[in-house]
Amino acid sequence: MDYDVIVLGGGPGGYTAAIRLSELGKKVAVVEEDSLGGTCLNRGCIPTKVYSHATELINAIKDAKDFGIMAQYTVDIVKLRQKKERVVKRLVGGVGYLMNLHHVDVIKGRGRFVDENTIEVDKRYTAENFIIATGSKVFLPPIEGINLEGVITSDKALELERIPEKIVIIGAGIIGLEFANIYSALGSKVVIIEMLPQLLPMLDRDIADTMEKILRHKKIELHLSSKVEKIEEGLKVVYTTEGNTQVVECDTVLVAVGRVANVNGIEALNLDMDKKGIKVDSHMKTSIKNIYAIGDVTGGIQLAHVASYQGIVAAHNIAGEEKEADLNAVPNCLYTSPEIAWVGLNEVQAREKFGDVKIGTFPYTALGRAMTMGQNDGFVKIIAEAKYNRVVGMEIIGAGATEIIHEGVLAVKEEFTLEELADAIHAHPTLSESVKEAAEDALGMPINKG
Amino acid sequence: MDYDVIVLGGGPGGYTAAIRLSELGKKVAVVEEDSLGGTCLNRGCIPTKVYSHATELINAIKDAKDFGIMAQYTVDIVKLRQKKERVVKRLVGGVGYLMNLHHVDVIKGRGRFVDENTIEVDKRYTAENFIIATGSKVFLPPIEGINLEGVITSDKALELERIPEKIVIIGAGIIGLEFANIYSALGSKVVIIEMLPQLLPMLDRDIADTMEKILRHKKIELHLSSKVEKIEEGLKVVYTTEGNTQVVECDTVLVAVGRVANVNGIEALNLDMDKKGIKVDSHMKTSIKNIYAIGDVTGGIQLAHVASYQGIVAAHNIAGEEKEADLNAVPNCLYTSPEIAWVGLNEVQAREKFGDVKIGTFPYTALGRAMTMGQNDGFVKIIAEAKYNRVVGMEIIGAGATEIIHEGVLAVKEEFTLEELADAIHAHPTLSESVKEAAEDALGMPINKG
Amino acid sequence: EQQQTLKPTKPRATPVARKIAKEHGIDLTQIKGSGPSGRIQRKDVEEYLKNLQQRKLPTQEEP
Ligand SMILES: Cc1cc2nc3c(=O)[nH]c(=O)nc-3n(C[C@H](O)[C@H](O)[C@H](O)COP(=O)(O)OP(=O)(O)OC[C@H]3O[C@@H](n4cnc5c(N)ncnc54)[C@H](O)[C@@H]3O)c2cc1C
Ligand SMILES: Cc1cc2nc3c(=O)[nH]c(=O)nc-3n(C[C@H](O)[C@H](O)[C@H](O)COP(=O)(O)OP(=O)(O)OC[C@H]3O[C@@H](n4cnc5c(N)ncnc54)[C@H](O)[C@@H]3O)c2cc1C
Repeated sequence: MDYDVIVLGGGPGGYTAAIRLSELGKKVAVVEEDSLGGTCLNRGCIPTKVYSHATELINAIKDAKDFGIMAQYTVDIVKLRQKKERVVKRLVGGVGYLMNLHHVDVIKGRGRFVDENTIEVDKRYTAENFIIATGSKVFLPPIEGINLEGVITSDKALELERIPEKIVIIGAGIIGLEFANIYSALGSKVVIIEMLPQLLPMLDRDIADTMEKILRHKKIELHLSSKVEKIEEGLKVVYTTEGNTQVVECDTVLVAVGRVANVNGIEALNLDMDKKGIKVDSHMKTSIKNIYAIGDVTGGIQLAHVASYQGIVAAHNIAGEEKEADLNAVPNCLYTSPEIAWVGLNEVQAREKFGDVKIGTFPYTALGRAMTMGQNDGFVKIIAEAKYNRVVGMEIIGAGATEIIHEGVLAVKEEFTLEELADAIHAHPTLSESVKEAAEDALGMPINKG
Repeated sequence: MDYDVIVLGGGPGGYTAAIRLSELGKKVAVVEEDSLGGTCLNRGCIPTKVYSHATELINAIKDAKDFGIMAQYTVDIVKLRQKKERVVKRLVGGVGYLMNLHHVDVIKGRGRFVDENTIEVDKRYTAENFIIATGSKVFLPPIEGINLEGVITSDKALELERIPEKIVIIGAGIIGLEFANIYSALGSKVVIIEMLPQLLPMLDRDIADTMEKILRHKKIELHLSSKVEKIEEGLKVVYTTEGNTQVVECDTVLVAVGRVANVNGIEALNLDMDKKGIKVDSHMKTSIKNIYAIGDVTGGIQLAHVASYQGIVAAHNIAGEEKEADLNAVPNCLYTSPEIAWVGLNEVQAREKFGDVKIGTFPYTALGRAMTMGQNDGFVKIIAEAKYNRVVGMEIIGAGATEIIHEGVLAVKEEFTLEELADAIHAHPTLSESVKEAAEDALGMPINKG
Repeated sequence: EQQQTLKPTKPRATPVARKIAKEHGIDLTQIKGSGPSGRIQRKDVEEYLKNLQQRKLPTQEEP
């Protein structure tokens, strides 16, 4: 055998698994046909966040007036794209450096399984075990006009060569909303068309409603319960809301209705699959003993940190340990202004599961740190089962949400009760204090909440 | 008796205790001679953070160029001060509202104990129990020239009517460094004179060194191991460094060498005291059975969140519960650019206590989220004892430090091992990921660290 | 007893595991933890409880 383990795909799932396997003493190779870092570094998490940070800067400049800081600005979209490219290049280079450091061979090219122990790239390589980490790709719905010029996906949207005058975004998922936020801050008129009747249906109504209000305040047009029928040259997007057909004209259409598992190169294996992707158990094992699959290609939660966590789990199992993936405390983040983040169960799910629940909230309008930042929009919500006060979920909309959610992650993972969060001394003034205050609220003993 | 409990002082310690006591069914009054919210809301935490947020905005505007956002700005110092005043007014009003909501009587005026059950303000009031929460005040060292015009303390510095051309800050503690950061961003030439040989001696050398480098990069002059001898009209500050006497000219001197317990009104009680303030036990009890003391007046850790935590502890004890103050996991924050935060033991202290320790670090230069924000300065450091890998401390210098330190708070408080932090799924891309990466590093299994 | 001189340090358990154990008067040293570095989790206590109840079912008294 050439290797102990070959990893197919060098995204966050694949490269993380490879590093850990090497640390566990395995001889490892990664097969990657494109750029290391996968969707995440090249076309996903990282480039979008450079743009969303730019929108934060623009918002900061606008809000600075309130602090006596009078500022004028212009945006050079080419320079912004170049910044994105510098960041991506540096991080991709970093992954290459790590592969070297850990003696992981990087085999360039498209991999295709020959049998359970052999993969073909430029030539054939054999290995004891395999990890399939081929990720996902944009889903293009079968809509008339989807291939017209000016109709783009997130890949193209990140190239951003000019700021659209008016953009229609199809799909109000995480990616759709992040781009809506970015384009709107850059000055585009944004229209969102979403099939579902609620924004962010995985969240409780109160969070979704707050986000809707914020979108409308930004003059982002939002059409829920609406289905795009076709896109006509021009561009004209034809959509139907409760039987009414309407048309909206624009210069750009961004299709953001989801991503599908990138299942390729495994035809020879005859793996168990379902509609979403490759089937795996909690050890990340596929239906073939020596073959594991992780990340987006399994059709599970499509997040980079889930992919890398699953990579770690697979690595330890391949090394002979027993490690089960525990996905009860996965943080989800939305990098809009303000941010949204959540973990665990929402209120509705918790009520279904436990019957009796305790809910605590705390608004940013009562939060000293938020006040000093001029960031008054938002609140923290904690969900606990009522018998032991065990924290089972947390939802946050507001500045800093994507960071402070990690208290929720630790609380859900380590089975905290509300008392532990309420009792933990939180620094003043911080946004994190809202977590403590919400816990005190859930216990019926709020301090700074009116 | 007029009340179950009277609280002397309406700062964060006092007002928090009063709210909790009311929630526990007690009839409560707060005596406050000045403005509710105490030092914290009126002259401390909150106003300083409005200014430091303004410096963040200024830094953001400067750094925006890198993101293709070209901005010009001017600072209107009067408008900035007005912003500060609006925020303070709103939060102080909020405390008044909470007092009302919880039926806490606010007695305006200076209180003075008559005996163990009686306090005199406008008239005499009696109560079963008392909590002394009179806080602290600026310490003015006996230096010649300390009363000259242009020599100010933090109280005055927050009024900020013009931006000093050149300011000498005496004392590189938390308050001194925060103001150095603020004035420097506003355009003052800043000189810091500090008696001790190390900046922030409660932190490990590596953090302090990083901060020193950042200060020098900002062209802030730093004189360590230096003693101010006198201040002469002009203004000229005369100081000695290792036997060498030097003079620095400036238009403003900020004295920030510490604060002392504000012990007043308790003469009649004959309480046990030490040099630092009123002596208390872990239940916040003084030497007199029915009298408790909390916050800065006890001469302990001078932080608002310690004061309010101690207020909660005192309240529960007065209500007949048994609650001990646990100060093992107190977060400390420094709101400079970048921020610094720490909790628990540093490396040196941990080595002393446990002999064998495990240290993990992770640099912001390898952190995707930091990259997307253009915030490459800083690192996270985790300290664990080596036998059980129990996390005993965390130090962070870098963007977002004051928020992400709360993972350290929960870890130290709830006795996490490194494994628990490493195993918790952290959202990508976030600054909080650095906590997980540092934990993996301490375990000898780093992922994204080169 | 030998146990007393070699008294083990307080076993590591999650807050909820501790709470449930306390409510049912269970000695945590009797339970093997399945969490990271052997931390006792809620499900470990619940399983222990279930086994205990199955064994004692006929004469079970309320704690
Ligand atoms: C616009 C956008 C924004 C996003 N933002 C976030 C975010 O903020 N946070 C977050 O957690 N997630 C985000 N995601 C999702 C995240 O990018 C994915 O969940 C993550 O990249 C999945 O990792 P993976 O390792 O499973 O696959 P991928 O990252 O997709 O990597 C798969 C790799 O395999 C390679 N490959 C595939 N087939 C073969 C083959 N046969 N031979 C050789 N190589 C092959 C591909 O070239 C690719 O490099 C975002 C996604 C998008 C599109
Ligand atoms: C510039 C500066 C910045 C700071 N920044 C921070 C920070 O970011 N984070 C942090 O945690 N801490 C910070 N602190 C420290 C923080 O302000 C104090 O630790 C905190 O306010 C202590 O709370 P306390 O309730 O004990 O007392 P105080 O807040 O001092 O309140 C005491 C109150 O008692 C009143 N009083 C006193 N004597 C009497 C009497 N006899 N009768 C009636 N009323 C009386 C006073 O008027 C005052 O309102 C800062 C302090 C300063 C000076």
